[in-house]
Amino acid sequence: MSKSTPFVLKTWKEMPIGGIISEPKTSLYNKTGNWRALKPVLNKDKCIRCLLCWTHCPEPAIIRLDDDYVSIDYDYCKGCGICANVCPVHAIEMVMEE
Amino acid sequence: MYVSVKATPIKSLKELPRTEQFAPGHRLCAGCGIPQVVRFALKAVPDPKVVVNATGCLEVATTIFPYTSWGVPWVHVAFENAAAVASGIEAAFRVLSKKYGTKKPKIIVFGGDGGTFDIGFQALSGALERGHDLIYICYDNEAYMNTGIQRSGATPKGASTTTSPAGKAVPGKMERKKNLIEIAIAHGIKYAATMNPAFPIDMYNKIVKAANTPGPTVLHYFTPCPTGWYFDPSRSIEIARLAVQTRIWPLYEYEDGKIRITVPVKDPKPVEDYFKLQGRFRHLLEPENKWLLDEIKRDIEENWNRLLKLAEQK
Amino acid sequence: MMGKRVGMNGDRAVAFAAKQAKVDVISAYPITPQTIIVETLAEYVNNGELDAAFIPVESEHSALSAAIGASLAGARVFTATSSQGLALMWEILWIAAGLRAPIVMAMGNRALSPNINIHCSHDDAYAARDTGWLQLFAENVQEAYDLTLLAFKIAEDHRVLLPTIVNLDGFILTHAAEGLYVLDDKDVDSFLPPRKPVNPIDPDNPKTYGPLDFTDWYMEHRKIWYDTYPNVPQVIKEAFAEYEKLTGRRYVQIKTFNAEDADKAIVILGSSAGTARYAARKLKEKGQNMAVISLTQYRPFPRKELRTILEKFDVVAVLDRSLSFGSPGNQLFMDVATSLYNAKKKPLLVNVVYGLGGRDFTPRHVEQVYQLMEEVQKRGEAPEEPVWVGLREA
Amino acid sequence: MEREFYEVRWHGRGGQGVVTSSELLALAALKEGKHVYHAPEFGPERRGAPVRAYTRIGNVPLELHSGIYEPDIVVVIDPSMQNEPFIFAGLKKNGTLVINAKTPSEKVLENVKNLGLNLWIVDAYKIAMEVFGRPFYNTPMLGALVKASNIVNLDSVLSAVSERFSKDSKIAQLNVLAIKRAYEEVKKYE
Repeated sequence: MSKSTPFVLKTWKEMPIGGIISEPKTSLYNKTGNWRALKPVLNKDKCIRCLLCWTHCPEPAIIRLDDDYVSIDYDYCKGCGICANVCPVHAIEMVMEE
Repeated sequence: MYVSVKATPIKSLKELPRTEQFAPGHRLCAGCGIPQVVRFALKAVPDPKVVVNATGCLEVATTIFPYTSWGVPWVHVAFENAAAVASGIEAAFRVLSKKYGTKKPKIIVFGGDGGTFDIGFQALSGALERGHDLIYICYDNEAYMNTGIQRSGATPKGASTTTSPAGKAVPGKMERKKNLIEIAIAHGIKYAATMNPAFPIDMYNKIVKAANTPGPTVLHYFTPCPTGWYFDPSRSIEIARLAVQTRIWPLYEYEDGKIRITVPVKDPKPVEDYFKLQGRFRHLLEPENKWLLDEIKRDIEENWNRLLKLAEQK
Repeated sequence: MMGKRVGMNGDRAVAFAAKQAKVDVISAYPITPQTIIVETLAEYVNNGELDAAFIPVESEHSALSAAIGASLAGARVFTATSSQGLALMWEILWIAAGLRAPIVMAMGNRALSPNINIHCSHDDAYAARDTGWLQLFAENVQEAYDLTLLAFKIAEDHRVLLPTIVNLDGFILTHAAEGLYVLDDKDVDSFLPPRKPVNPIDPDNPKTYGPLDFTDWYMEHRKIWYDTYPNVPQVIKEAFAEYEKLTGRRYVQIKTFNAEDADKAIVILGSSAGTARYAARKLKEKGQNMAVISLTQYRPFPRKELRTILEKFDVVAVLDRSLSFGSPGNQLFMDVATSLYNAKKKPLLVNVVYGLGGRDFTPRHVEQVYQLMEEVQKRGEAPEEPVWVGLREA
Repeated sequence: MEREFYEVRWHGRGGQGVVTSSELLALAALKEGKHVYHAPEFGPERRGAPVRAYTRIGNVPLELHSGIYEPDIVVVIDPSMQNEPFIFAGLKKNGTLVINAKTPSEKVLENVKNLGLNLWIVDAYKIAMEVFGRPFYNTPMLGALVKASNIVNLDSVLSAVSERFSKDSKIAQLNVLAIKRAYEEVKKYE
């Protein structure tokens, strides 16, 4: 999901008119993972694939995998803790960011 | 004739489409409730679609040049006119599809409570009256959060905001919240509903119904706001759920001329459970404000009973 | 090729032009003296003579908002307003221009409140002067028609892509019937083929329109936008030339009358230019020479061209049908003065206020302005404050 | 040398078709290749209030866009207005006054004498009641004006009127009839 190469801003002479952003989803260049103070850690063994964490993630930084397990995209996770809170089986734990 | 691809309801979260047309990397607060309705709307409403956004949290945080979170055409013009801008886009595509065979997209409008209840109210009313084919989604975080938590016409009674601060003489906002859905229904629209992120399937299927309804529809979404309501961001969904369980935020829909409560609440939880988690309401639990708390409780009961009556009408 | 001669008032002529331009979307709110335009267009649409969406919005603010939405979607869009309506749109005017939505708007020029007045002033045109809209001024009904067609041509040109206002004086032109030549539909079709939008809303190619700029990009966006305006006159000239070929009617950015012979000139906008020329001809019969300079192209302001024309005069009277309270001069005066500031030789400049709120502007007033210029010429000094003509005195 | 233009001022009351008459006159002149400027005077437009309209008809393109203050011709559509001082205001010496009346009032005759006016009288009320069954004076007064002034040809007026009312041929026919009758019946006051 993430875009790894840094977003190179054009000079004003090459910018599109009308102030538009002509590419979709360029926010992927904007890694909000560095906002995080607490980090969700997933214990896959406990996961029951209910998808509640994926459903409620505001970024979304929870990635739904093909088998309906999930993984956390730390590039974007702001560490809000919703996922840990909604998880019915406590498979996600919030820990201090190192 | 309006909708070429039907939106499909779901029974479980497993059926939620995987596609994400809303990208991370936006600058909404950690724990913000807004993205869920955005993600759901983009999943539920089939392509082609266009999003129109009023000025507000969602707009400023998701489209900071040159970063956009949007994977669909997204248009922002100003604060009070999202419904009017959407009207123009809808009308244009109606003509262009007739003249040149251009595909006619469904229009989704997102406005906050400020952009919907207050400054954008006239434009919304006009668009509903004219019958444009659009889904209007109000994400209601119950105050002007984008400018720093000022009261709106959607701020509930008792809430403390920066322009209705809980003081000794006046303990917060003294006025009740406008009833957006009933106002919307009064325009003669075909579908309207309230939504809450803690009830995702209910919410998704309401967006599906709106998508499959020709003409204007209005969806009123409860958006927990950790910043403006003063609570721990991890508790967003918990608080949202409590709003329903206390009957503060009834989940219902208006369809075929009838109101139906979609999530019945037989034994409501005490409103204190909801209030005590949020800084904006904490003063209501002080002894000197008991009169206000009692009044709010009466209001909630009155609203609920009124809704029950409306729902009983056949 | 002149087209058919018909009699119409200014509003109907504008509506007829918009119909011939095959606009896709009309989004407008009625306001006197523009109302006949939207009524006529609504009639065209409801009678099946025009295949367009007519959005009967609930305010001018929404009129322009919907027009922007429609324009971004790629439609050819028309709206119309006056005075208070323009004032209500004001916030959105900037956005229409900045988002590069080539909307055409007819403006039946009307005075702003208070006191409420439905007649002609140029308050509304001036109120839009900084917003990035191009502005053309019609002198008569024929011009109102022609300039409406030309406005689409200019606005939608890919070198321009800016919304354009066609000004026509309230009542004096909006409600006055004159003879005019209208083109055959097929000639309009060849002059104005369907719009080819740049970056229209396209679900297959999603773009973000109207994002937020922080301090890091706002200035650059303004620069791109600002730099468009020097290119506009060339497009206007080309459009005028093509139109002349088609119709035989010649348009220029700045109209000059008697400029060769005179050492005094008045600069004026709108229908009063004709009245001024009529009066100048009468004065000339008496041996009193005065040039009349009127602007068809008001925004972008033809600074250089005007300077070249005005440099040679001893005295220039700039006539404003509006007031800019507390300013160094009224609106057109400030434009003209600025244009002349770096001229090698400068005429003495007099600001004249006339015709506010529909106060009739007659040849007698023009004579008064001429006499004023003579006095200024003799004195070698211009009055500090604007001079009012047509005011009730004692 | 032929005059650049002629100016007509119309008086009547709101709802009497004052503006329509002026516009029809302009359209008729246009048919003859002339240049025209027709402008209604707009005050608070209320049924019954005195209103006026201006028609300027030119042999050359008209650039003058001001109102009309010294008309060559004044037409008073409303029969109750012949004593109003404003109908004489600015009317040129030896100009033409066309009124809707059975007989001219003292006041009218006094002005006719002082200004050396050509006065034309027609009982448009009678014509209107007989033709339309209702007091529609404006088109008959247009017919009277044509006879009194020769400013345009009757045929041009009839053609302009037929076009204007083409949606309802019955109305068009009645208006043509009323105009013709007024054209025949209007008399110069000697």
